[in-house]
Amino acid sequence: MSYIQSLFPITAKKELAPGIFDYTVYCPPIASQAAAGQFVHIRADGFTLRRPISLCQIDRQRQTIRLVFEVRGGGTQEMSHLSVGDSMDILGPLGNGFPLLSPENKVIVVGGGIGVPPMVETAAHYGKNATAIIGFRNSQAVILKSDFESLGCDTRLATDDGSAGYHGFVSGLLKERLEQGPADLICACGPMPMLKSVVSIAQQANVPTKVSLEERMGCGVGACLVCACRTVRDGKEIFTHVCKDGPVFDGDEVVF
Amino acid sequence: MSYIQSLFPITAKKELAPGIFDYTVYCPPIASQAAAGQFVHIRADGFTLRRPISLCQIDRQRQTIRLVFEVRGGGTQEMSHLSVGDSMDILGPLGNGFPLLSPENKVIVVGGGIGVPPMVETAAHYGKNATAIIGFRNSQAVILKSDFESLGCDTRLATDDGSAGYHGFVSGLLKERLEQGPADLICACGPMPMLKSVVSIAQQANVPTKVSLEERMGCGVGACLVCACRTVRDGKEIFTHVCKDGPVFDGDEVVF
Amino acid sequence: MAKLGVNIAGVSFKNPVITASGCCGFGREYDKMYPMEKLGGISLKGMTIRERQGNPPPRIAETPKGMLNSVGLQNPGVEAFLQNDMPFLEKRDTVLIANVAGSTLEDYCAIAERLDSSKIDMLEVNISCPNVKEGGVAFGTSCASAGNVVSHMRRYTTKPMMVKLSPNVTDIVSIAKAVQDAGADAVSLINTLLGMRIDIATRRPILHNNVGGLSGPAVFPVAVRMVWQVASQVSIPVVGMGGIEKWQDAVEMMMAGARAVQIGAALFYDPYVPLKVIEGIDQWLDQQGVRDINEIVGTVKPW
Amino acid sequence: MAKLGVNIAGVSFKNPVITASGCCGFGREYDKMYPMEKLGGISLKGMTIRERQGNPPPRIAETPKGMLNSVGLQNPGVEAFLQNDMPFLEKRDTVLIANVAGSTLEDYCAIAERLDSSKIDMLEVNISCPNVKEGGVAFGTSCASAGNVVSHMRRYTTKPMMVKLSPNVTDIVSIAKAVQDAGADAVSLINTLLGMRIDIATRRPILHNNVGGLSGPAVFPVAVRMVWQVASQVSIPVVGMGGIEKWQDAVEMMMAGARAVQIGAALFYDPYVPLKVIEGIDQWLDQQGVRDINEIVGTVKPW
Ligand SMILES: Cc1cc2nc3c(=O)[nH]c(=O)nc-3n(C[C@H](O)[C@H](O)[C@H](O)COP(=O)(O)OP(=O)(O)OC[C@H]3O[C@@H](n4cnc5c(N)ncnc54)[C@H](O)[C@@H]3O)c2cc1C
Ligand SMILES: Cc1cc2nc3c(=O)[nH]c(=O)nc-3n(C[C@H](O)[C@H](O)[C@H](O)COP(=O)(O)OP(=O)(O)OC[C@H]3O[C@@H](n4cnc5c(N)ncnc54)[C@H](O)[C@@H]3O)c2cc1C
Ligand SMILES: Cc1cc2nc3c(=O)[nH]c(=O)nc-3n(C[C@H](O)[C@H](O)[C@H](O)COP(=O)(O)O)c2cc1C
Ligand SMILES: Cc1cc2nc3c(=O)[nH]c(=O)nc-3n(C[C@H](O)[C@H](O)[C@H](O)COP(=O)(O)O)c2cc1C
Ligand code: FES
Ligand code: FES
Repeated sequence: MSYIQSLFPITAKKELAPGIFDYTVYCPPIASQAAAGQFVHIRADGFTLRRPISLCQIDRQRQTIRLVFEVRGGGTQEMSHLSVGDSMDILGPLGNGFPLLSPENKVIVVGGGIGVPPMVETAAHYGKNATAIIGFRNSQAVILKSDFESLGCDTRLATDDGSAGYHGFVSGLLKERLEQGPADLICACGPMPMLKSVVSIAQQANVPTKVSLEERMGCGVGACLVCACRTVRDGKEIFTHVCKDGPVFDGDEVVF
Repeated sequence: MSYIQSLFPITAKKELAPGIFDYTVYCPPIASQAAAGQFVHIRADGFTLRRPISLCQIDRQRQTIRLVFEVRGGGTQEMSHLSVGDSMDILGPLGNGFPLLSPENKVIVVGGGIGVPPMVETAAHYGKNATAIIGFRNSQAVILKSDFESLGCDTRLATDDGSAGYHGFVSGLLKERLEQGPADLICACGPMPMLKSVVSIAQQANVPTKVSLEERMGCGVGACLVCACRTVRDGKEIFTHVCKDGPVFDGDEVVF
Repeated sequence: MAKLGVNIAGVSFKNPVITASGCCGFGREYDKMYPMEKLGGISLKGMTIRERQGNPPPRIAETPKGMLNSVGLQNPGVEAFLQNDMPFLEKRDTVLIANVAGSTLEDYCAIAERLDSSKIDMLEVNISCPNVKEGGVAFGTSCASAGNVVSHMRRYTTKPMMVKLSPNVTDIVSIAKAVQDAGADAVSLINTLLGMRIDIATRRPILHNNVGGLSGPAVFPVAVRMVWQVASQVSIPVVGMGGIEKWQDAVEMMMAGARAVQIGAALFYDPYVPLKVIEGIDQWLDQQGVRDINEIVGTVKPW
Repeated sequence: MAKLGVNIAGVSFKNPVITASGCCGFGREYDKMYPMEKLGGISLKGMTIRERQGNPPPRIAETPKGMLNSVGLQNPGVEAFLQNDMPFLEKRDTVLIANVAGSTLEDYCAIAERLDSSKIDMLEVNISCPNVKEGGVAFGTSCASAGNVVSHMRRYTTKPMMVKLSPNVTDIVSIAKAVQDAGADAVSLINTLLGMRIDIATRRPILHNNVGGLSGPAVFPVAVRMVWQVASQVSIPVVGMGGIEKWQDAVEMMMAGARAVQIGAALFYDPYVPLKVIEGIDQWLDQQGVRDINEIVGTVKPW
């Protein structure tokens, strides 16, 4: 595999919820190579460091990638000013994605907040065999629900304040789902406390987990070693690197 | 007098010659206060320091100012990317302009290269009583000639290579003009060697001169003291400041 | 409305925002844009006992998110200042800080003495100017000479003395401690970092002085680090500066341990930065429910 | 086509562009974007005698036109390096520079000895890492200890030794002279400037190590100044780095006195910077009619 870095044109832009943007970028070399759970590193005008954003969907036919991100600080703010026709400076595809079992496996994808977008491409692989458990702060923050539904996933929504769907966290819905039947794999992305509870629930149910982590990044390719994350390998606690060894890790190896 | 700093909309843009841009900016507070020979300080996106640009013309009726500048480095390059409708971040009006005698005086304005634009507003004041001597590298670089002509000035063109007008420097044309008749004042802007020869020719002919100087600037208002220029005042050589004491100085006081 | 007033070495500032020495002259210029009364204080251009012409131009060069200057303490001398500029300044209701520089110990003492009867509120002892051949930073790079300047000046002035430190040193904390021990009432930091730019077309340094002082946003992280190190090791108040361009930077500097901040280079691209910083801090304090700006000073929680 | 080759301490580089230590790992990653053979050389990640895990995250923070890092020399140790990475590197036709760090004098000597029989072309002695508690910059801030490291290592290695200097000192020239006198074959500078950022929302330093090393365009003028000062005072070759992001910067650094340059932080936003710099220099030399890059080294004409 090789990395691509170049300017690619934006072909569509939407605001999914206040401050959450959905871009489609025409990007043949990345669309053809990339896999679910990988990410790209985006240069925002005026900023020194690139911003890592997960691939939300990969359309090999149209040779596009879809990126959904939330405005958090200056860099994502700047990125949100880009319009259809502008170019995005993208480095990718980066990291190791979610493993894709054969599509007839029963897989649960769990996403929390802005951790939901990276789960779409994985859910797409399993279609109706996937359960998509997605959680948000409140009904206004809900995004991508219809995307999972139209992929045929068994889609279950939770909100922290109960203003839409299940009142509570995704962990509640995950327990419910595991009580209803077996699963071959759980793939998750979201805040650390959420991932921690997902892994612990899965461990109790004896289901393997894959979780996608975040850390501040420099190079994005494994060369600078800044994106350290505490993991256990061969019984030893070591710093592996989110950009190269992840962003997707075995739930069991992450030190939460 | 007070300084204005704000964003003002660009109402017209032209490229006068390769790399030389002509902007009209709607800027009522500056248009109403400013005088010939003053300058404004412009912020170019991504640069720490503002760029000083002279007022080429001031239209009190339309409340606009005209700025003509050449792309020299990164800052002017960035400024040249602005289009009609965009805003320019302008601080001004700054400095002391050319003294304006009553319009029936015989005044010679001398401009060399990108030193020509600042002379337009002064020439306008004297109209047909002004002789405009303007010099350029070659015929391709000639700008604003018709502007002086339509103001009614006796307009005389020189080019270094003789590809248009007089073959030689403006100093040749100035000597010629002074031989033809008296003058009450000479106002000049251009490279230092040109100004030096203008002042020395004028001194021989006993005509007072006013010259507009350039120096690298910080604040533009006289607060940081970086824009020093060597001048003689009361017989003593001191560093005065281009932004506050100038940009227009008595030819006699400048140490060339 | 939170309380914005701070007290440094017995001097009350209405708010913690001061314009930095050398960047706002003797106050006249920016007073044309907004009344100086809005500022917590103004640190005046570095002053010497006699008039100085400074270095030949060019005296400024642009750098990525910063600038170099090599003004070299051009100023009219303390007498001319008192005669021509002090009357204007006295009428302004803001803290007046005289930035004092010298080539010799005697110079420093003589200016201190001369200003003692003036309405200057505070002295900022500049032992960190990188742009003069004699004195300046030479006094500021060893603990002994830095302390020496302060203890000598102490005998000639009753005004609070704030010592301005150079970042061009291996150990800024030990210099801060030395001036504290010698009687300094406060320290301000950082002065500029020594830098250089070359025009590759002419192969000449852009600055006629070859080297100059780096300031502006580029130096901000270095300034925050030094303020944090110094503030946690001295008991006198610290005034922080270096690269502040927005209210968030001022808050960051204050959390690092600065009781007030100074703003320099940012004035050149936006003269209104000091007012925007004051307003931004004010709103942020209200939004955070903090009643008094002093409550945030030094509150950073190191790991 | 001008000659781009340079020679440093007996080692031939096909061009003067080297990727900086810690910014390109052991070469594998950027080799996926372009062949390492295109580079003049590669300075490998700082290596210690035993494996090091480095500091806890976050290890990086953004700053205006720069960045802070606090990696803390995470590396597999010299043995693992020789076993796992050296075979890959040996096949690359570019100069291999091992960046050597230690907590004790013995560490430095042990690594030098272990590498002496390897195909490493050159050692870069890192006495300037600001991110480790023991050793690192502690060796690099006094002339005596800096010289001491070099003279001891000299006994254990036949490889050319380039000493990497810290900018966090009052007088970098005296340190450069001390390592020259102790037997260094070249010096490289600058390592990172110590800096800090604070997250005002959480009131915590962004870096878990509280402070970290500043690099990127922001530091460029400081680097140029130091290279100029050092190059004019030592007789051994100087390799310049700090903030280079375009070919003009590399030319400027070389005019200041650097015989070659290293590029670090710029890789993170544009991995192709080294190639663009090589190409840009090449074209510029042709356009200037300069036949050999060595002719521009140190050609700045001070005022
Ligand atoms: C592998 C990976 C995939 C990601 N995918 C997505 C996605 O699909 N959609 C989305 O909205 N966000 C995603 N993020 C988070 C996103 O990268 C940050 O929100 C973004 O970098 C913030 O930049 P900023 O300039 O807005 O914020 P600032 O806080 O101003 O950024 C300052 C610095 O901190 C870094 N930073 C801040 N927050 C984070 C964070 N959570 N993770 C990593 N770096 C951070 C920035 O990159 C920058 O270097 C992902 C992060 C990682 C590591
Ligand atoms: C009072 C005054 C009036 C001017 N009026 C005009 C005008 O009407 N039209 C026009 O084309 N040019 C004018 N100039 C020159 C213009 O300011 C410079 O060409 C411009 O600043 C160059 O910026 P840059 O980013 O393109 O070049 P760079 O070389 O990249 O600039 C680097 C730095 O040097 C400064 N600098 C470079 N050259 C000059 C210069 N000649 N004078 C002052 N600073 C300089 C820049 O402002 C900047 O701070 C004037 C200069 C002064 C002082
Ligand atoms: C043009 C200029 C002139 C300066 N003159 C002085 C001076 O006379 N005395 C002094 O102590 N500091 C002087 N400084 C340093 C500033 O006061 C301040 O310490 C430094 O610029 C860092 O702050 P900043 O990044 O906000 O500019 C000067 C700075 C600049 C840019
Ligand atoms: C992430 C990172 C890691 C670094 N690790 C090392 C190191 O291991 N050894 C070393 O000598 N310098 C290290 N450095 C310093 C660089 O080699 C270089 O001296 C510095 O970054 C300045 O160059 P730049 O501005 O081009 O980045 C590191 C720098 C960065 C940004
Ligand atoms: S970001 Fe550089 S190693 Fe991960
Ligand atoms: S530019 Fe500041 S005094 Fe002239």
